[in-house]
This record gives sequence, C-alpha cells and structure tokens, in this order.
Amino acid sequence: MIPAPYRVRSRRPDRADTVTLVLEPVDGACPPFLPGQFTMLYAPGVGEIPVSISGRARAGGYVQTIRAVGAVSRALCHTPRGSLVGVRGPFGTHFDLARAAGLDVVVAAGGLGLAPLRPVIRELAAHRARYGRISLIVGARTPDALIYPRELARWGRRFDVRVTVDRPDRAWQGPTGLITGLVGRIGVEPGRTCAFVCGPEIMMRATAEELLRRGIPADRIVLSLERNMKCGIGRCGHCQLGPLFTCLDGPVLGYDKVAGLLEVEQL
Amino acid sequence: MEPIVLDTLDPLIEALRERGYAVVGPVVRDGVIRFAELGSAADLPTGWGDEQAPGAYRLRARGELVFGFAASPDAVKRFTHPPRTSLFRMRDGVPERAPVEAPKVAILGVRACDLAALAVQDRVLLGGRYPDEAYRKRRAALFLIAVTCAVPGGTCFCASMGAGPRAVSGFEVALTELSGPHRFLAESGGERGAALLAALPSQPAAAADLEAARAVAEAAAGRMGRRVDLDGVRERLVQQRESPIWNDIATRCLTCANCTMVCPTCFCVTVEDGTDLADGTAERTERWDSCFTLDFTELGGAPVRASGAARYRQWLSHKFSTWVDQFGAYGCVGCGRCITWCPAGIDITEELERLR
Amino acid sequence: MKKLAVFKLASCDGCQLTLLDCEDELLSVAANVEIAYFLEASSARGEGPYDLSLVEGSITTPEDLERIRRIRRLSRHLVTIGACATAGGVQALRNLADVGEFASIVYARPGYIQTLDRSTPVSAHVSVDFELRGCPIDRRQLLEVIAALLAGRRPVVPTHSVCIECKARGNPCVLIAHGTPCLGPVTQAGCGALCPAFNRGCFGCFGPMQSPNAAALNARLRAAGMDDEELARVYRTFNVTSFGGSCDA
Amino acid sequence: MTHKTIRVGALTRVEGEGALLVRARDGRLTDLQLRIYEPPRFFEALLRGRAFTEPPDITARVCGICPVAYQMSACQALESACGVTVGGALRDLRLLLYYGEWIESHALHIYLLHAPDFLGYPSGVAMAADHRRLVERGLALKKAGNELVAAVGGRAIHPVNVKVGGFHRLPSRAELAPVAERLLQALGDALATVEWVSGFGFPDVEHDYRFLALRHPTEYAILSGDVAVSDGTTFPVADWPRHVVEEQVPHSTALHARLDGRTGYLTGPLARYALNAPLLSPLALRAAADAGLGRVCRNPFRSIVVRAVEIVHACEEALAVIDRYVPPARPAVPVAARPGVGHGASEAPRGTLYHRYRIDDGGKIAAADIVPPTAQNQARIEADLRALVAPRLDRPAAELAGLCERAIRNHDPCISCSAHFLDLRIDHG
Ligand SMILES: Cc1cc2nc3c(=O)[nH]c(=O)nc-3n(C[C@H](O)[C@H](O)[C@H](O)COP(=O)(O)OP(=O)(O)OC[C@H]3O[C@@H](n4cnc5c(N)ncnc54)[C@H](O)[C@@H]3O)c2cc1C
Ligand code: SF4
Ligand code: SF4
Ligand code: SF4
Repeated sequence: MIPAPYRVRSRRPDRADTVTLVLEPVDGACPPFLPGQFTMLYAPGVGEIPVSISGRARAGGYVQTIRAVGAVSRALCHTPRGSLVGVRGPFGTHFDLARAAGLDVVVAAGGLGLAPLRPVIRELAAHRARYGRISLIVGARTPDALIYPRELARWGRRFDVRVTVDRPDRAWQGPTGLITGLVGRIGVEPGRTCAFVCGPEIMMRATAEELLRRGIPADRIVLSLERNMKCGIGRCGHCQLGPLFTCLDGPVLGYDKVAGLLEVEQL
Repeated sequence: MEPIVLDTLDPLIEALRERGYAVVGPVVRDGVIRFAELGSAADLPTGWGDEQAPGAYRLRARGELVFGFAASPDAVKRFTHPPRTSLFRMRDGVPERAPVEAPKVAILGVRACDLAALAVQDRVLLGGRYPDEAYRKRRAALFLIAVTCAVPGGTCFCASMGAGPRAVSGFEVALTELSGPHRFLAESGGERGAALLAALPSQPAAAADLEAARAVAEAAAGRMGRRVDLDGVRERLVQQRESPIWNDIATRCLTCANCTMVCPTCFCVTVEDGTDLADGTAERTERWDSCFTLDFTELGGAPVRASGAARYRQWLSHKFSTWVDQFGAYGCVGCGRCITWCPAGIDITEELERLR
Repeated sequence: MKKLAVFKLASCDGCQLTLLDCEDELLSVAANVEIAYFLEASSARGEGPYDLSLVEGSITTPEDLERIRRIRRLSRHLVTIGACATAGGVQALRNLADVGEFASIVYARPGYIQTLDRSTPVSAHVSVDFELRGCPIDRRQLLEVIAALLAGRRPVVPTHSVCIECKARGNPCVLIAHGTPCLGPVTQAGCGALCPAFNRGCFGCFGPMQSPNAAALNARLRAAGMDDEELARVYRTFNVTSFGGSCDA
Repeated sequence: MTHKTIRVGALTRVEGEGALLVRARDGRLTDLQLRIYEPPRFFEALLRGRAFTEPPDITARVCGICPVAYQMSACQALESACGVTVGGALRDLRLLLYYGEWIESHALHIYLLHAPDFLGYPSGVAMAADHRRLVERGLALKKAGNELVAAVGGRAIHPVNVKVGGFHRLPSRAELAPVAERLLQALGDALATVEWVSGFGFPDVEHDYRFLALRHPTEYAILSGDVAVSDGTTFPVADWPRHVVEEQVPHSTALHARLDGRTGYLTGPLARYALNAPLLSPLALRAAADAGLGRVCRNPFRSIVVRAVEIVHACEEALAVIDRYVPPARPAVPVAARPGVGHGASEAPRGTLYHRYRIDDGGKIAAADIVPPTAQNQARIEADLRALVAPRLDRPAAELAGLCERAIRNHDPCISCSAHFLDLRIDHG
C-alpha cells in the first residue's frame, strides 16, 4: 500500500509541541472514518507513524493532532501549510457509539488521548438526546499540556467536564492528581454506564480498574491501545499483543479482551 | 494425469527453461546444500547429504541419492517474500509504486514442509483484508517441483505437524526418488505440471513404482529426528506466560534472530524511509525484521519486549498458539530450520516439552 | 547550504576516507552540502559553526581533549565515525596495559611523550549526537547518516545482530555449518555480514549489538574450540572499551 | 636582525595530521621542521602477546589508505618466520589485491589531493566545478581500484579476506569477470591520466636523490623482492636491520632513517621508477616515454606523472592476472607457528613498507617492528623543503607556505602511517 498525497490545508499549533493539521486529499475524496480510527501519516523521506483522526474538516479531509516527540512526529508538526504529506487509511477498529445509545457515557482522556476521543465527543454532542448523562474527565501533566482548551470550555457548557493536572501552575484552580481521582466525583451508575478511555497505558489500566470497581462491566469499558506500528494493516507484525494485531483488532478494544493481556509484563 | 517414471532430470530442466523459467535447485556451495540456479542436473548434489542437529550442520557424503538431504538453510520464502524490496519512490510529493520484480522461477526440490509453509504464508499475506499483491505476483511466477523427503534431518518434525514428508498439494510436479534402478516417480499437481510432464520422455509408472514411493515416504516419516505433541499446546502456552522457563531460555538465547530469519513462515518486516542526498527523491524499502530485535516493539523510546525472555516467549507462543488465533493454523511446519540454525542450539521441540 | 566538517583525532584515516570512497555520490553530496572543513581533502578551511561534524579518531592526547571540546562548541550535530571515535579503537588496548610499561618499552625518553594513559571515545568527553560504528565504517551507512541528519530524521542504522544481515545476504552460517567461531550474534550489523560471506567468522568490528548475550555465545565458542585467552583477544581488538568485558561474562 | 617564521598550521590534502615550521634569521634558514603531531598509537607495543595470525588484521588499522600494504608486508614477514612461501595463484591474488590498492590510492592522490595544486584549486571537489569530466574520470579510476580490492579482499578499507598463508575465501572467475571489464575501462582512463598530468607546468627542480625500492627479477616489484639502492647496493629483506637504522636528531620530532651510515634517502614512485622502470608493463612503458619521463626522474613535482604511469601498469598487470587466474585447490597454505624472526617488505603506494616480527614458543608475537615509507622519507622531504626555501626567503610568507605544502604533497606523505612509529617523539613545543 502506498500513501496517497494529501495537502496540509491548515496548521494550527495547539501547544508548544503539539500541532493540529487539516489534511486534504490531492485527488479524489477522502475515505470516511469512524471515531477512534487512525491513519498512517507519512512525512516524505522521514518516516511514517500512526496518528488518530480527530475530526473531519468542514471542507472534507482529516483533522489530526500530533505531538512532536521524535523525528517523524516532529517533521509532521513542522510541515508548512500547502505542502504534501502521505496518508494511508483509515485503519483499525472504532469506538462503537451505537452501543452507547441510551446509556450514560464516561469519556476519559489522558494527555494526547483526547485526540482520538474528540470525534466521540462531537458525536455525543451532535446527538445529545440519544445518550444519558455524559461525563468527560481529562488528565494532563500540566495545564499547559492540555489540548483543545477552547473546545473543552465549550463542551463544559453541555456535559460534566472535569480536568485534573499532575503539576498545577499558579493560575490552576481545578483538581490535581491522577485522573482516577475524578472517577469518584462523577457519580457512576454501573448498570447503565459505558466508558471510552484513551491515554497512556498505565492511565488507561488504572481508569479501567477504577470503573470496574464501580461495577461497570469490562465489555463496556473501551480502550484505545498504542503499539509500535509499521504498516497498519496486519502485515509487519510489530503491534502484536498476544493474539491481537493492535492495528486490525484494535486499536479500540473492550477491556474484557485486553485486561488479561495487559497484565502480563512485556507481552 | 497418471504418474510417470523419469530416468533423468535433464529433460525436465530443459523443458522448464524452454518455458522461460530460470531453474533453481539445490547445489553444494560454501559447505551447505542450498538453492542456486542450475545449469543442468549435474549441478545437483548427487551423493551428498547433510547431518543436522541443534546448532550444527555438516555436509556428508551419502550414497547415490540426488536428494538425500533435508531442509536447506534457505526456504522458498526468499523468492516469495524477499529479504528486501523497494515499495515506492516519491518525487515532488507524489509516490510511485516500485515495479514488482516477479521473475519466472522454477524451483526443483521443494519439500513438503516448504509447501506447507507457503500455504501458511498465503493465509497470512493473501488471506486477510489487505492482500499483498506483490507477494501474489511473485508467488504466481513460481513453478514448484516438489520432492518427497527420503532422508529427513535430525531436527525435522514435519510429520508431527502434519506437513510432510510427502507433498500432497501446492506443487505442479512432485518427484519421489527411487532406487534400484535409480529413477524418479513424477506426479502432476496441476495443469501446468501435467502439460510439462506430458512433454517429457518417460514410462508410465507401474504399481510397484507407486508402492516404492509410498514406502520412501513412510520410512522417512518413521525416521523424523524430532516430534511435537500438539495436544493442548495452544492453551498451554497461554497458561505458561509467566513461567520461569522463559527466563531460563533467555540465559541461552542470543536474541540474534537467526531462527526467525530461517523460518519459512515468519513474515515480519519493517520499513525504512530515506532520501537520496543527490536528487531529493524519497524511497521506502521493506525488509525482514524479527520479534527478537528491540526496535520491533519500541514505543516512546523504550521497547515493550525489553527482556530476552519476553522476546523468546513471543516467538514460540506466536508459532504454536497465537498464530492459530490469528490465522487458523500453526505458524510452524516442522522443518527444523530454527533448531539447526540457532547458534545456541535452542530446540523448540524440547522447550515446548519443558513448558508442559 | 548546510555545512559539513570532518575532523581527525587518533585514527588511521580510513573512516574519513570512506567519504571520498563514495565515488558515485561525492560530487552530488558536495553539490548539496558545503564541505566546509576537511583537511584531508581540501585546503580551504571554512569557518564554523558547522551543521554536521564528522569526527574520526579517539582521544589520546591533552591537545585532542581540548580540540574535541572546541569542535563540540562549533557543531550543531556531532557524529563520531568509526571504532576509534566511538569506542577508543585498537589503540585503546593500552587501557588494559600498564601505560608506564608501554611507554618505557617503546620510547627512549618516555617523559617526553604527551599522551594520555587511556584512549577514550569522544562520548567520554562531550555529548555526541550519533555514533556510527565500524572499523572502518560502512559507506552506505555514512551516506545514510549524512542524509538523515541534514534532513532532520533518525538515521536508519539498525542496532541488531550481524546475523540478520547474514541471513538476508544468504550466507551459510559459518559457525553452524563450518564450526568457525563467529561473533555475529553479539555484534551490531552494518557491514552487510561481510566476514561470513568470505567464509570467516565475524570479529566484531562494529561493536556490541543492542542486547548482546556474550555469556551464551562464549559457551558456544568454547565448544567450538576457543580457549579463554582467545576469547579475551577476540573481544579485545577494535572495540575494547565497549566489547572488552564480554570475555569475562 | 630580521626574523621570519613560516607556519603551516595543519597540512592539508595529506593523509594524517602534520605541520610545518620554518625559521629564518637574516635571510638564512635556521630551522625547518616537518612536524608530526598525529598521536602515537603504539602498534608495536600492542601487538605483543597477540596470536601470530593477527597482525594482518591489526596492522591494517595503521593506515586506512594503504591497508593492503600492511597486510601484505605482515603476512610475508610472518610466513617467512614460519618457513612458508605462498606462490602460484595465491600469490597472483595477492598481486591483484595490491594492484587494486595502487590504483585506488594513486587515483586518490592524483585527482583529489595533488592535481588541484597544479590547476589552482583548494580541492578536487572544487576543481570539479570547472573540470567535472576530469574529476569524474578520477573518481571512476579510484572506484575501479576499490572494486578490485573489494572483489578480492571483501571491502575497500581494511579488507577482511587476507590471512597468513593466503585468503579465507577464493573469488571465482565469474566474480572477477565484471572487475576485469571495469579495469579495461580504467586502463583507458589511466592512459588519459598520464597524458593529462604530463602536460602540467612543473617547477624546474631536480634533487640528487638516493633511491631505495624493492627489486624483483621479473616484476616491477610491488609484492616482494630484494631491497635495491640507487648507489648499486642490493640486499635481501632479512638484512634490512643491518642496513637501515633509525635515529633521532635533536632538533626535530622527525625520525631520520640512515641507510648504510648516510641519512636521507627516498622511497616511493620516483625510486621504483628509477630502479625498475624497464619492468613496467608495455603500455606503461610507452606512456612513460610519451610523457617524456626519461630513464630517471629527479623532479619531485613530476612524481604525479610516475604515479599515473604506475596506475597504467597496475591496470594492465591486474588484467593479465585475472586472465590467467584459475582458483587454486585451497584458499590458503596451512601455516603452523614456529618460534623465530621473520622479515617482510612490500611496496606500498608511498614506498617500501617493512615489517619484522618475533614469534615466541606459544605462537604469540614477542616483538614487532614496522618501518613505513613516510618515516623513511621524512628527512628527505625536509631536505627538499630546505633546498626549495633557502633561495626564496625573500618571497612573501604565504607564497612560501603554499610552495612548501605543494612540495610536501609531491611525496604523498602518509602521516597516519608514520606516526605509529616505534621511536617517534611527539613534541608539541
Ligand atoms: C493507533 C495509534 C494512534 C496514535 N495517535 C496519535 C495521535 O493522534 N497523535 C500523536 O501525536 N501521536 C499518536 N500516536 C503516537 C505516535 O504514533 C508516536 O508518537 C509516533 O510513532 C512517534 O514517532 P516518531 O518517529 O515521531 O518518534 P520516535 O522517533 O519513534 O520516538 C518516539 C519517542 O521515543 C523517543 N526516542 C526515539 N528514539 C530514541 C532513542 N534512540 N533513545 C531514547 N529515546 C528515543 C523519542 O524521544 C520520543 O519520546 C498514535 C499511535 C498509535 C499506535
Ligand atoms: S518454527 Fe522452526 S521448525 Fe517451525 S517452520 Fe519455523 S523454522 Fe521450521
Ligand atoms: S532462539 Fe536461537 S536463533 Fe533464535 S534468537 Fe535465540 S539464539 Fe538466536
Ligand atoms: S555466520 Fe555468524 S553472523 Fe552469520 S548467522 Fe552464523 S553466527 Fe550469525
């Protein structure tokens, strides 16, 4: 599979090291995606990495938020408006919102984990009436590291939104500490709640365990996993987690399917 | 088409060449028997055999057989899923697919385990949602001539994997080497094979020839150097994820990846992106990778499978357990290559037994 | 245009010569990068700072210690090329000896010699952005590192075993098929598994691979007939500072 | 009283690191030092205790430009200690490997290091801006040499295929065929090179050199031979220590080799040509004649022409070797360690390279001695420089410095080689 050329239509720095790009296909339409799916983004000559889709741009195309942590993500973050990048995908499983219909929804995001959850939240907002109570809990290392701050404020007017940071600055007035601390504050009704969780693996496991403890069944706690991926299509073998190919069987998976796997060290 | 008997292989080689195939077969080279292009049947390793044991391989003079040896260090994988291929080149932001090189190659002397391994790779590379078209092309360009194993190696266990020693499908022509007098029973496995055989000077096979061929395979099956007890192996490996045996193996395992390189079913790859300093074009190549390398699972600057134990566990569990979950078959065909070509002499059949 | 500089410390010249040995690429490299400072190849001495400095050779004298600090200050990326710069080189064998004895044997007036008692890699003194292994380095890897660093990407220089390259190249395994001692399983790839292709065992000129298990290999090498003394010698050749301890394992 | 000091801080376009210091007072030259600040690497010391099979791989690391020379001198010294001779096709392969190094090293020197002096460029790369085709030709020649070394030795720098007694693996005729094709091309390029460089403008300088080179009865000596001196002396390599004595002189860091009691002789292309020219290959001989080299060339600036002629010779001879090559039965003659002393010498591109080893009862190296060509030439290079500078002290310092650098480059000094030298003193004062 070779990447399709996409043009960077806009480039908006979110945070010091995080940029949101709008990518438009150079020719043809851009294939539809479901919340939680990802693309393989190619910085020409530099490399290719998996990046979640954070939204559909109004004029078509993908909205993707990238944090510069290494060579490829840095190159993508620095791609100027108008330049070409390569896109393959979308790939992988998605957050199944149909299953959430009629239920209370907890959306839990750690750090950049908010990026793949953004389409989930927008969907919830667009069809607010289909769901019960909606709570959004977000954790970030520092207030500075929070992405989508303006949207968070907007969502806060419609849902129960709570944000915690590990290391507050002087201006911070909200809660501090781990995101698991927020789970107790949102008041969960186990029989009618489902959860969508994305963030660093330890954060996801701690959150899922906390939700489990509160009685939410494991199959209604859905995570999005991260593994090394070179192909995105189950060919390179890198992303295996026990029997799963994270790129094909995941990245979005029920906690019932992965809890046992994540428990085993270095699986 | 009915089985026939061939006295020599030269007409077969010639006929393949006339059909535009480069004919590849086993030859003695640099102290091993391995695939190389054949000039004529005289290049075949007549009289040579091999002795294989964990971490050991030696050439040995052996009777008059042409195919009196076991699996060679290279598998058909080298032709269907080459060690390195170019995927695309990109000039001014527009990627151009690299042309797929799929030369017409006839491989003479393919073993049952190799055919079984091809079937496994077919499932992996063609059976899913994203079939690999380059693999399909290279695969289609092959003309496979199987040979029944008469002398299995000391590390072979294809019989217990249900993959040999006699090839039952996946070939165009299958040969069984018979002695007294020396001749080959040839059976076709497809139309191309039948057409080829029809064009060769031959006699029809007698009932005794068929019986002799069966006896060759049976004797070989009885002489397998090793076996694996598949009963419950898949579940067992799941239960044994935290076994201390993995750490014990890790003290011996070099994490050198030889086992995965020689394995005919291992398919893992990585990609390398680069730019040409001179003309600025970008290129992506794909090359064999292995679950034994650290970069394989690198995430956020650190590998998921940092320990040798975790990497060995991935390899063995994949072959005999999770492969079944993923592809509905084992990832091992019992060729024994990973045992012979492991510098540390680690024997998967023995380790599986210990993990009981 | 980005500026490239090449510096030499205690070494044989082979690694910097590798750049001149890129016969097919040299002129196009030079068209895309300003080779600003490269004494072996040019009498032009372009001023720093340099975008990329390639440093060959180990630190063995007080002057070179000073020089490497200056080079570091002048360089955006500092890349060491070869076993000398990366692991002290063959001259680091002195590190295992009594330098006083060494000098008294070799020099009539040892007090006159301004040399440090140890040959050390560049990274022992200044921060290094990338270390390219090999005695000598591989031409293709050198081009890759230059291209990658100038393009701002991570060089594709695998750190796994030589065995992977050996199998990809289609060599027979000399250890298994010939009984020839081979360091391939504990040595980093990069040479293209050259020695096994020439029917000889790898002797480790690219230094240790990412997760070397020398104890396990040594058991095998002893079985192949190497005694402890030979083991010690083979690890203590071109990469003494990085490989030297492997024989004690 | 007027003082004048000329410093060339770091010599460029030479292999290794050196500097030059010239002092004059009242129009008289008082001091001239070719300084080597290349750090010593103690090769002779670190070879002690190594297995007798190791010097070819280890001493190759003395010099990345001429590793084959080190491997060949080392092998022959060790073989002679063990009482083994390597002949026939194995010796032919050694010649082939060595010709590859000559082609590669000479092409490097001519096109990238030396010719820019005559055409007025700082480097070969800069020269390519105006003379792209020429530089490309040089690179193609160099590549042909490197490919030959790689085909026989495995890689161009520090080949891996050489061992005491022969090789690890024999190349097949089929593997050498493409190399031969390239050499044929290279031969044409080499002839063109002779024609090109012989047209350069050479300063009218001649020195009364005493030449030293190996001499072989039937070959333009490269791999082996007796040691011949232009005053008529000839001695076997094993007598080297009795004829060549290295001495330290008080004023200089440079070591001066004394040959039969007299200091300052020259080894290298000019010496080889003077002593062995009639044994050059036919095309090389014709090229030398057409270039007007004469029977003996004493102008160091014209050494570039001799090098070009030697490339022609190497290409032509290499082709002949490939043509007659039939892989021998074994890749190497078995060599068992034998206690004793062995001497070996061969002609590195820069001149005679001598090795001596003493092997102990356990098959280990007990003592090693290496005499590289540049160390031998050092005193002579300084003499060249004195002769050049003394009558021109009135010229501007920059001009003199440039001239000196050129004069040093005439001898293609390899400082990396010379700096490992047994008795070298590093004096940074
Ligand atoms: C399904 C999925 C969805 C994802 N979605 C997003 C997304 O929406 N947005 C996003 O930003 N990311 C996302 N990621 C993560 C993203 O793919 C990785 O951040 C990316 O692969 C990093 O690649 P890189 O080349 O930029 O960095 P790499 O070079 O791979 O480096 C990554 C990290 O490793 C460190 N590192 C690299 N090399 C070394 C070394 N030699 N030694 C020590 N440390 C080192 C770097 O400093 C950095 O911290 C997703 C991943 C997956 C699997
Ligand atoms: S796992 Fe080993 S025995 Fe099984 S197919 Fe692979 S190499 Fe052969
Ligand atoms: S099992 Fe053997 S071949 Fe495989 S990585 Fe370990 S030591 Fe290497
Ligand atoms: S020959 Fe050496 S490098 Fe090659 S596979 Fe065997 S052990 Fe590894």
